[in-house]
Amino acid sequence: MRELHTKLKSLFPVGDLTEQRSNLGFVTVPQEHLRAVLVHLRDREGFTHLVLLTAVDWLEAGQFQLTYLLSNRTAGKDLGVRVMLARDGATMQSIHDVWPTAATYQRELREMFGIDFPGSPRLHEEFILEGWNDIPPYRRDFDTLKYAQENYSERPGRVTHDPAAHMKQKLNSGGN
Amino acid sequence: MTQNAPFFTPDRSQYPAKKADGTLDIDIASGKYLKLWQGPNHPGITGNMSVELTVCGDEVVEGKTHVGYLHRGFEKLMERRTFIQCFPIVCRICVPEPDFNEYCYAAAVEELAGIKSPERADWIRALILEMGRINSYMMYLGGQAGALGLGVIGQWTTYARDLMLDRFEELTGARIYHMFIMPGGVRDGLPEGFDKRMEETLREVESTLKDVYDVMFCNAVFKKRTVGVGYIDPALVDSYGITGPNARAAGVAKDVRKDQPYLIYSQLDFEPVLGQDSDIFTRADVRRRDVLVSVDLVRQILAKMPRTGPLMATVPNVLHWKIPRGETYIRGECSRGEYGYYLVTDGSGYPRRVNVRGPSYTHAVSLLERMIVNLNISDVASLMVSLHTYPPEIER
Amino acid sequence: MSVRDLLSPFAAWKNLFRDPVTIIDPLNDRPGAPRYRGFHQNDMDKCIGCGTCETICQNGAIDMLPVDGIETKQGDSGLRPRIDYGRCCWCALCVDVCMTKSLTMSNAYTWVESDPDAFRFTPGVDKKHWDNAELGYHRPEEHQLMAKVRLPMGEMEPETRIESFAEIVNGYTIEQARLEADRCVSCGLCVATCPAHMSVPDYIAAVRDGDYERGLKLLYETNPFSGICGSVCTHKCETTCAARHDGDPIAIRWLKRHIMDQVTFEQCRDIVGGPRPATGKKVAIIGAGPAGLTAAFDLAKLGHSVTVYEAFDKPGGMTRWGIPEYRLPYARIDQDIDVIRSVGVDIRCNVRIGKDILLDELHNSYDAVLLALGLQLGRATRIPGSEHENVRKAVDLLRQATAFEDFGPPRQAVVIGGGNVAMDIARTIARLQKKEFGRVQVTLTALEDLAHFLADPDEVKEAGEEGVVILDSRGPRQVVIENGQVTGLKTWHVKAIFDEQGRFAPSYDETDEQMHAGSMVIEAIGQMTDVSILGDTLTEKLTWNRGRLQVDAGGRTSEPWLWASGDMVRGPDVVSAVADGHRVAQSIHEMIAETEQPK
Amino acid sequence: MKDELKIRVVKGPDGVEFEVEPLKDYYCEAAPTVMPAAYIKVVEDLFNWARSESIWILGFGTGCGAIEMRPLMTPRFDAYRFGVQWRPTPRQANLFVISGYLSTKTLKRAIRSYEQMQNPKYVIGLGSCTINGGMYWDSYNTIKRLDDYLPVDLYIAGCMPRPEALLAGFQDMKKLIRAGKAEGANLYAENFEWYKANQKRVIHDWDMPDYNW
Repeated sequence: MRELHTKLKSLFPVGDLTEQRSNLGFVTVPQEHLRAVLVHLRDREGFTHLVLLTAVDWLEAGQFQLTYLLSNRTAGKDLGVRVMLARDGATMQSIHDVWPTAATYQRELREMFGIDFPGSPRLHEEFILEGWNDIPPYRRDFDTLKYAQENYSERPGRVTHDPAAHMKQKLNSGGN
Repeated sequence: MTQNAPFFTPDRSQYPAKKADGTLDIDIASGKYLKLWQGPNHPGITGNMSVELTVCGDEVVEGKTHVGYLHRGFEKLMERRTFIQCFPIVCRICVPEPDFNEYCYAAAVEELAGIKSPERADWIRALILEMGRINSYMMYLGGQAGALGLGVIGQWTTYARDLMLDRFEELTGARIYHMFIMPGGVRDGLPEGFDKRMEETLREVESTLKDVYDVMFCNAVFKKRTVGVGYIDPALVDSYGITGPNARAAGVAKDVRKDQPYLIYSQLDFEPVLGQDSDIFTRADVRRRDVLVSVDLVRQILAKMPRTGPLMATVPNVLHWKIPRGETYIRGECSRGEYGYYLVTDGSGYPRRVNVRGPSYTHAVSLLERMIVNLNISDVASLMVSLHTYPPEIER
Repeated sequence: MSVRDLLSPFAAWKNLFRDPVTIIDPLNDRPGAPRYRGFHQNDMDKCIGCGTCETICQNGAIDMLPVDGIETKQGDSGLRPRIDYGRCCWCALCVDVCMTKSLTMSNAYTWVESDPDAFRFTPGVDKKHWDNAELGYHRPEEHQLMAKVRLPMGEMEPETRIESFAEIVNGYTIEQARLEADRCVSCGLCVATCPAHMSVPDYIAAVRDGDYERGLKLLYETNPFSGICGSVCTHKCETTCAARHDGDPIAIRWLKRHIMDQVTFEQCRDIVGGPRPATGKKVAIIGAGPAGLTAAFDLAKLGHSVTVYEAFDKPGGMTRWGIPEYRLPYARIDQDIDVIRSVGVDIRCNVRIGKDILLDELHNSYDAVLLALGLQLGRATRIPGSEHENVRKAVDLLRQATAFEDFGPPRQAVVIGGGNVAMDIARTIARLQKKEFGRVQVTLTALEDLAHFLADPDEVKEAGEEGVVILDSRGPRQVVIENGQVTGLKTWHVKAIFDEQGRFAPSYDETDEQMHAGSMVIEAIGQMTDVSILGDTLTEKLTWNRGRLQVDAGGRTSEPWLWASGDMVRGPDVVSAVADGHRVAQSIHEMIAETEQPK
Repeated sequence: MKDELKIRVVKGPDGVEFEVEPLKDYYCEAAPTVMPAAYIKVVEDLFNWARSESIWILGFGTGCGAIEMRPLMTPRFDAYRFGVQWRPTPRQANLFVISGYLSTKTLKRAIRSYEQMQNPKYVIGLGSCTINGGMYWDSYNTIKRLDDYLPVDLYIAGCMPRPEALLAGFQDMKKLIRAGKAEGANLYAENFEWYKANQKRVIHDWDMPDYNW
């Protein structure tokens, strides 16, 4: 892993390596170099399998983290390539031509996080949701419980008691 | 070769032309094309997904996969559940083989929390995963035959699967959603007399497989309908993220159990099952032989596993368990390919983000949409089943 | 394609000759497996209504509801879980975390209804056909999600600690405290048990998070004597802790102490926030013990001018004069009191009411007067020989020991009593003997048998380790005096302490008489208040109840200007005194506010 | 609106052009009506007996619970001996088993399927999810109470209910039908407006006719 990281570092301005396991590492790459890094990893380093592409919402930092997880099966190694995006108007270049499956991931990210991938096929078609009318649901600022309570009705008649408060009221009412 | 019927030459004069951006120029009003929906009303065993087919005559010119019918927003729900509260919910992501969710989630949490599950628990986990694999394949075999009108196979395999569910019930306390592998270990050890009953069940599975082989794989009709149909080019394996039996049937020996052995798989003796022809028949055959491997693995596990020792590692109080910031990816080889959990924690008592990588994600969408073109309508169901996709793991 | 491919499928026909696999009566032939996670059962006798099941349920399926016929009592909230089968997913996490193992699952799984609202039930209360099912999921013994064992508190070895009056326990380290705090399930059963209603789960959470400022703030909300309580509280809370049903109770007292160990005096002072704007009202408090000072603290925080009169030369009351230093170092008392002083409480020591200042003077110059006298006088056994000068009271000796007065520690001593004070004096004497004579010779005799000692089990254990000989079920009969010198104590074996009506009337086995040698006999059988300072007229005017001053819920006596609080009305206990101090302060403040209004 | 739902002009094989309006042309516009019982009680009882003994289930596995229906269709549990069988199309079915949670996307299809079923028709809700949201009680994409959207005759507790529990449910369903108490379809017709309003509140892109018959 370290060897690979040193090599990458000599070629691209990549960040430090987070070595999660001996065969799994994470590295942050500037947005504009992502494509080059991915193609390099795929064609020169044997990371031919795009395991997944997903996003993490760091709401407090105002950033989206995109994780491209690549796998080199023969070496038994995985490398997660992280890209940090500004959360406002998040846009990222599409890699559907590097891995055709990426188009599906990008479609999902567009729908669930609201990240735009210009040029990705069928990006704006509905994928999972239908008739969604709120902010993209996987964003941290979307409150699923609140949405559920506002849109769907619960069966009435549920009520609960806090044991501590209930005991205090039962045992110590009257101040003694 | 995508069609094996030499006497049928499709009339492609009416085929749609391609537009500049590569998409097909289909004018539905021209009357040349018909939209046909396969699903979501459970087309075979593929679950609630649907393929929107555009057909020209008998041939599919375009297929679009539609998913989301089973979307519950697991990844969102998990963000507002504590680490232990996520444990019961994950298995719901995949009904026919729920245990991989439990294992991957538990292993991811353990890794980030710096916990090591006890060895005995690892063996039991592997046992459960192999039992689940047998079940999943048994369901597949029934579905694959059923998609071609061979209903009897499903009658048999469902029975064998149900016997295995009985074993699951006595081991884990539930038939379908076992909720047995929890972060830290497993709930309990094997019940008394389990080995004996398991051996009986395995024998039943083997005898069922023998019958299935005779009636399904040595069947002129089945062969005619599947040999040479639904070919996956081995070159596509990496670019389309194909894993599991779909890749192995194409001669690519992808098997996480061998590539990156997890749990106790390095102590077991087995070889990944490979095929060459990469058509529906080969994929079915790879899965059939894979069941036999799993049957053997279950026997090996029962013979080698330690019978005493702790089953749970010491975990912090689960009510306020916090895990330091980190991210990891845990994978396992499920019956459909590589199943994985990407877990990100931020030091709080809740996961920051969970992403579930189901093998069907790539198989059912990008791969299926590519393979379905030029297929005869009657083969669509068979092809869909042969990719062995479970939609809940696509949309979660 | 071969001929085989045409013929082989006919192999299916062999099934004509197989026995059918169909289950004849699937509704009755298939009970759930012994581990099956079916419908819930709850053992009403075991359940304590702690609500941990509700906390862990990720589906929000469990409500805690009061149930007819189940009373709220100490250690049992009286609530019982009601489960909504419109939510449940049968994961059994509720069973796994059940603190008493009362919640289990049966192997029943069939429940069909037309009414969707019927799927809510309180297991154990609403009768169901699976209530008596034997099989089903019960938490396996080794499947333990909660740590059962309390983290041991580091303490000095008996051989070392007997050498001095240095504090015995070390207090938890941060790591230990976190682990211990982690065991808490935050059910809050302890809150109602604590006389001061300290917000235990919250400050334990603060320990867990390492946020000691927050913890300190929570402590000071309810208890200005947290430093003292952290060392010597009777921790009744730990007797109702949910964790004690399957393991050790949480070390609540030690965690409180841990917070106090981690903060400085300055932090405490800043948290209470200094003197408040004055209201111009004046309150006099007699006695600078926990009750008096808690009331003073509360009243001063409300802006009243508070003066505390203390007869001895240092404040602290029985916490200082009654509790030995090895249990409660004086510095800790000083710190708590200094914080109280920082809000503007004026403590005047060496002022004895009746001698240096008259109660009437206080009555005239203050808006209210509070008596917080404590229990300063030891009770006597009145057995023959007990009037001898070498038959002493434990409280007196403890006070002398605190003041470093030499009362002539005996070479051999006998202590009568089985409470904490008896332990305190026995261990104090033991230390003095060790210093003076190099060996410990203390015999302690108690009426109760060992299982029913009034003293803390830890105290009994530690006293034994330090060389105190503890004899249980011994009733004192006579102090043996030879040539004018005490030579020992004769005791009889106790058959029963209470009579059939449950009244205190010990019965003895007179044939089993023992003689315990000792040149001093110490009585530690209880204390009482020195009410002589009230004067005859006032004593006459006040209402009494069996020798105790009669007060209302707010601590007000029958005289409208006079309140009483603490041990003299509640019995000996620091945290009860603190709680009482709060109540009295509230009552006094209400009175002041009432008189204010008409103007 | 999806392309295929728009009004369009189509040229038939015979060369004649005609207009197609998919949302109208393929559906009956009449609202559902209440089906009264037979005049004579004996006849109605006979009908109910017949109905109860031929429960035909729509094989639309809407959620998790569908997996426990497969054992019922096969020899081990063999529901067929109780007069229960599965049909591939709503037009042939009279019992709709909602097997667990319904995402709004599936709810739309479920309503469509339900409305296409023949009267008298029945609905069984499986498991916690149909009763009060189940473990997806806080999900943004699943409905919480099935009875807000479809008339439910019976609920079976469990997550998911086992085949045996389902069989017990079918037996109870039969009793209900025989007793003439399974009036879900009539309830739906009577409160059609209410059901439609509920349905439309959660299905945001309503691109189908109000009654899919």
